[in-house]
Amino acid sequence: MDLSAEVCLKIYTDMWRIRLFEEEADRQTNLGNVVGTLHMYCGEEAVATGVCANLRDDDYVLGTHRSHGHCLAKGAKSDRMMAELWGKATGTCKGKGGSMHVADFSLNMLGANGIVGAGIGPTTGTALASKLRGTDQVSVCFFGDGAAARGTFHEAIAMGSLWTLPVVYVCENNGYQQWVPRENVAVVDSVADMAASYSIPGVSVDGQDVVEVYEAAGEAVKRAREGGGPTLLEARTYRFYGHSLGDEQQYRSSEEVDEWKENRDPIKLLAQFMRDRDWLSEKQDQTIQAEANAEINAATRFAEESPWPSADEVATDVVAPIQEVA
Amino acid sequence: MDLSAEVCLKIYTDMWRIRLFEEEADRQTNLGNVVGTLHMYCGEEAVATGVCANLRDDDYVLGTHRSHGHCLAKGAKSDRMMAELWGKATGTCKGKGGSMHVADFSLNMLGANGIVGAGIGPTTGTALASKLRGTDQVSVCFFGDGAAARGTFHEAIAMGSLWTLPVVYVCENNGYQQWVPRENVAVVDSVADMAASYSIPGVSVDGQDVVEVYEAAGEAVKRAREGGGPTLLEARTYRFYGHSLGDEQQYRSSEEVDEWKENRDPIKLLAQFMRDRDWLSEKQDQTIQAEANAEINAATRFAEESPWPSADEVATDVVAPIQEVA
Amino acid sequence: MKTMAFNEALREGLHEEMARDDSIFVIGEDVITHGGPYKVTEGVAERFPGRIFETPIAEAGIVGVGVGAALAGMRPVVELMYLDFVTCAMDEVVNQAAKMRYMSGGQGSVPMVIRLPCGVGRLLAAQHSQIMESWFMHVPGLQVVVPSTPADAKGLFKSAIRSPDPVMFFEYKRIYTSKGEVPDGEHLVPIGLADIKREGEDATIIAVGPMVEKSLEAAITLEDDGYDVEVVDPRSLSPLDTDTICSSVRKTGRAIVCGEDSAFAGAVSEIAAMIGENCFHDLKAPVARVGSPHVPMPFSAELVKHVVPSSESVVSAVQAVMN
Amino acid sequence: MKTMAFNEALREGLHEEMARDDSIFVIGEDVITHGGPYKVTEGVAERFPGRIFETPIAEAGIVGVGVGAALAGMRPVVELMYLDFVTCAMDEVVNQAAKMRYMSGGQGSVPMVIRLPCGVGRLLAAQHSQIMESWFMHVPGLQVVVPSTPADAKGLFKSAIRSPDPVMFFEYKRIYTSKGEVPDGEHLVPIGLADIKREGEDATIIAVGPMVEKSLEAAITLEDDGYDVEVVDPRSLSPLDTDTICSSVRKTGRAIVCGEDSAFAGAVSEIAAMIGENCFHDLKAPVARVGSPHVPMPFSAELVKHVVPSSESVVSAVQAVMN
Ligand SMILES: Cc1ncc(C[n+]2csc(CCOP(=O)(O)OP(=O)(O)O)c2C)c(N)n1
Ligand SMILES: Cc1ncc(C[n+]2csc(CCOP(=O)(O)OP(=O)(O)O)c2C)c(N)n1
Ligand SMILES: [Mg+2]
Ligand SMILES: [Mg+2]
Repeated sequence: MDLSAEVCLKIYTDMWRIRLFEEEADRQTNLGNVVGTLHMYCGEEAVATGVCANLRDDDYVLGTHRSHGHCLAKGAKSDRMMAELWGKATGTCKGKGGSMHVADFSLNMLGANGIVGAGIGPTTGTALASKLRGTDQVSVCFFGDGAAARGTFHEAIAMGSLWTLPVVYVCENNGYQQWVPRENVAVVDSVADMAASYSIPGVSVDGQDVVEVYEAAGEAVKRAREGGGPTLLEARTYRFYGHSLGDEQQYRSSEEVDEWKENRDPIKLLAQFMRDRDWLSEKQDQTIQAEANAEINAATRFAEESPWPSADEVATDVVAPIQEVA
Repeated sequence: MDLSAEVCLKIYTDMWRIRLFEEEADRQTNLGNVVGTLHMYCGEEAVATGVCANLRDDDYVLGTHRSHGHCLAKGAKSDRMMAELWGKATGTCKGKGGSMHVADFSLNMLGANGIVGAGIGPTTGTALASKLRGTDQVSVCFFGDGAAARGTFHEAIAMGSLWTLPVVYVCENNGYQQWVPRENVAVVDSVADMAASYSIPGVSVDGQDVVEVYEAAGEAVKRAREGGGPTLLEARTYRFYGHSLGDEQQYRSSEEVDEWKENRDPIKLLAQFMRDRDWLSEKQDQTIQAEANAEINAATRFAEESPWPSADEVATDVVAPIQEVA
Repeated sequence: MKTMAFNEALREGLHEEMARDDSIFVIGEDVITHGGPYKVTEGVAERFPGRIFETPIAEAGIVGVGVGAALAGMRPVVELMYLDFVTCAMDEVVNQAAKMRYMSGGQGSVPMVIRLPCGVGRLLAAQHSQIMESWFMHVPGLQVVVPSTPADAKGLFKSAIRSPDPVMFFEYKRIYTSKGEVPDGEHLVPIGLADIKREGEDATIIAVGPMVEKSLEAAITLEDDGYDVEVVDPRSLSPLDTDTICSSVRKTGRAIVCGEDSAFAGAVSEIAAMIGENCFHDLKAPVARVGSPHVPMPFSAELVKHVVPSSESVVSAVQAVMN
Repeated sequence: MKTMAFNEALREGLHEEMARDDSIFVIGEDVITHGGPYKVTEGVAERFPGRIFETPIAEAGIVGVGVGAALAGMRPVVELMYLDFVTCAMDEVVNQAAKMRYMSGGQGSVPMVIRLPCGVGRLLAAQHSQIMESWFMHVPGLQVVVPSTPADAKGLFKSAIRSPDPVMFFEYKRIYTSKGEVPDGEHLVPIGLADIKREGEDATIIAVGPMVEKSLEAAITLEDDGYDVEVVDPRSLSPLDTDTICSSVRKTGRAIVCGEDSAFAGAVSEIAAMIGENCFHDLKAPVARVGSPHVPMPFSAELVKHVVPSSESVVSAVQAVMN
């Protein structure tokens, strides 16, 4: 799985799209346009992009409460996502889901999830579906280090292994479980080490280095697609913002945050990697950023101009409109 | 933890009490006196007795659906247990619990449990209580190999490890999860191997050999009592009867069962061990069995002669009679 | 018409549907060996190899896998060995299966049936005898189906499997072996349609699950008092066929709502409240509820008999309402 | 009397009880950092070191540990960050905590409080806005407590901590910061006693949680119509103070039961059914229910406003009942 210049550029572009999307969403929150809460993915972009660059459109992805990045990397449109964050009728979920439920089923991105660890079982289920249908689709589940403590992790990964399902379990270990450093609540440092309990490979990579992520994910996706079963892939990463909006971050120093932003920003690291290989000119870089910026501005305009959902939408989509019994 | 002749005799006696208690309960079921179902412990006696011989009266024990042995080994009285199985007012639980809920709180045997894996969290909790109170009580949780698949196993053992609690997690791996051989539903052979995920020692012993069980449990109990934290102790064992009453056992051959009964019966093995050391004369052996037999017969008489619970017992013990608020 | 047992009717329905639709599969604990705990999944492994999965003890995982497979277009039939164990998978049922269509703005759906063997059977005490229909009624996005006869069991099960949304399918363990006639050929009963199991003029008994049979017995006893009672079986509790229920109550002027589950905040409470709201001016007596007292299920047979409502409890409740 | 916010009242109650009784401890996610998500556990780590545990994300484990500690004589105060996550620990709540006393024939008991921040607050959609009081009402062995004012919050919380049996303690997130007077000194409110928040003659509003405040507002509006309504706050839903509720309804002849949760099979249904049963001959109009429609909580503010019942919904319901 060597990373080509072309894939690098695609990943680099997506990283900027994610970064700018979120910064804009944050700004719109301060303006009172985006409501609820945001779990910012900034700083972790290498994970979503590095993994998803290995996926086909028909592969399944399930996310977490922190899934803007997973959606965009899977190909979701930023305008409809932004509209979702505003609660508009044109949102990916018609404004019924919001940030914690963004989804694009047309891309088999089956959604963010507000319940920590709740995607692991369902992703095992999409993988089972592919196996039953005899397709070679791969399923990918993203989840945090905190989620690895949940029983769902234990129950579902064992089933993925038992039935040799085409699934990659991707743990985004950002060192924090909400407001608590991982070492205060966890008894093993590396989540990948737990793979042994399920007789599957466990791999840990530097989640700031998209090259590492891409290559490890490539192996895991290949293995899954070829019938070799699941992999538990841990990416060590870091979030640049608080856990969710309004987090005062008493639990970590601003020095720590600054250090990561300065020296471990996945976008900077990839830019450097590409420049070292002459894969990214100054000009290209500017164009990529300008285009991403334009896309996100357009997304905000789209959201702003979109209509609110009508009152009768409250009661639709609860169950199918007509019970097609026969 | 060397096993003395004295402890051996106590264990041997308890094994017979368990074996005969259950055979009698089975007989009473066929007579229609014991109703509901029984999960027979016969064949696994070395585990309960070997572990409990290391415990003090004030140590906590929590069990499973298959807990006659755990109760008796912790010191519960067979007559009140038998009365419970009949549903009599004199039962350990006044006839409200039955076989799956036998308990003797006066001995800190906090009960069998009808939900697989449900005792692991609560046992971690009793251990937390001891730690908070500063006592040196140890807590022991018994559970089956099937239970190790449940999320509660993963969630609770991690907490036991995190807070270095005085608890021993004892997995009775009898090779079957109800009607399914372990290899059909599990992805690791030894449950003890999963201990690494929780940074605690994992130990696997021959559960038919009470000497091995006793010594390994002794180590684990000592470690817990001295503040060293939890151990995951797996005992490889076998049940001689079906999963519960009425099990046709299509899933295993009678040869397999006979082989275990013949050559791997923990009672026979301990008898041999003691005889080899001249710790058990023929006479002693007969006396022990005769006394156990007499005890169990008396238990049945006690159950038979005991009154039924009165109708008003239906509504007591739901909550405390008087809400002592102030 | 063939006469068959409740569990046989379910099995026949399952086999028919699996033959018709490749996307249906079975998942649960011990569903292959011995034909499954209730013999409902018997023969599936042989006839539809690779479409039945025997799992570890991991209810959250099982239902979670079902949710994902359903989102990906399959139709899982999930067996939980006892209703009581759904407590180990409530997030999957309530926050995932039930809400997926809504949260995704209609993009996704979860066509999954969860089979829930429930109620008192052999005496197994508090953790193996629960019912809890009202929990799931209270969750928007779920359908709650409770057949009382082999014919309804088959017809509703087939409809449940074909439903585009999750169905909580209640199977009272005690009636698995009870027999009844089942129509030949394709037999479907729509979800959301109550059934009048007996017509009558003087009072309406709304009876859930095994209370239907007991109410029909009670109806015969009550003939001696000169009372002619109607027995309505809602068959599905969500959606609830309020029209059929209310029409009957408007006709008779009296309602007795009967379920085996504990009445307090139970299914019978919703039905009673709904009748009170809609039929106030037609009611000649308070709407009565018959159910279990608010206690866990005890073990002793001597205690159980005071908990589970009987045909006699229905008779007394009707008599009270008639006076 | 001091004026304080709802969450401050809870905090004060917690501190007082922890100072009084060594066996009390706190366990939950993020309960130390930032003073806990709702600042209710603020200061506990400093004042009572070693008696507060910040846990992994493992609700089943957390409640399970609470059950065991309680069985061993401690008094755990468990915080679940959102009510919605109790779905991850239902076996522990329902099959363990609630039934332990009964199954053991009275040998064991589980003096544990589970704090359940619930309802819509910031807009967080379907998985972070649920209420589900009726689930727990339906489970024998559990007490269900729902304070609506800071004073009740403190008094009921202290009683809950002292209770020998498990308490499901509902805290509506939206009223954490609402202020009210709290009596000085030891202030205990017994579980199981309703409170008449306003006296009136023409109709009885039975209002749960934040609907109390909205009903009091509605009562003022209704004065313009010449209606003098009584507002009864049950404060605990299990046990339910049927006496106070029924006396009021017998006096006024009209009942409107209001809750924020979805009405279908909700807490309001039990109360309505109970009133219908007990007050039939005094009722001048059907018992009305006010609650959410049977839909998951949407995200968009534009949709949410059509879901959560308002003071105006109460006014309309009362007017309908008066006509
Ligand atoms: C079952 C459950 N428990 C608790 C929460 C509250 N919660 C939301 S995110 C979060 C922390 C998650 O940590 P981690 O899995 O490491 O993901 P991260 O936020 O670091 O990306 C918590 C506790 C939840 N949403 N679901
Ligand atoms: C949560 C839960 N799921 C399923 C069951 C049904 N059940 C009872 S015992 C059992 C098998 C348990 O296997 P194991 O843990 O190995 O214990 P063993 O019976 O072999 O002693 C099952 C599936 C249950 N009681 N609880
Ligand atoms: Mg994290
Ligand atoms: Mg086993």
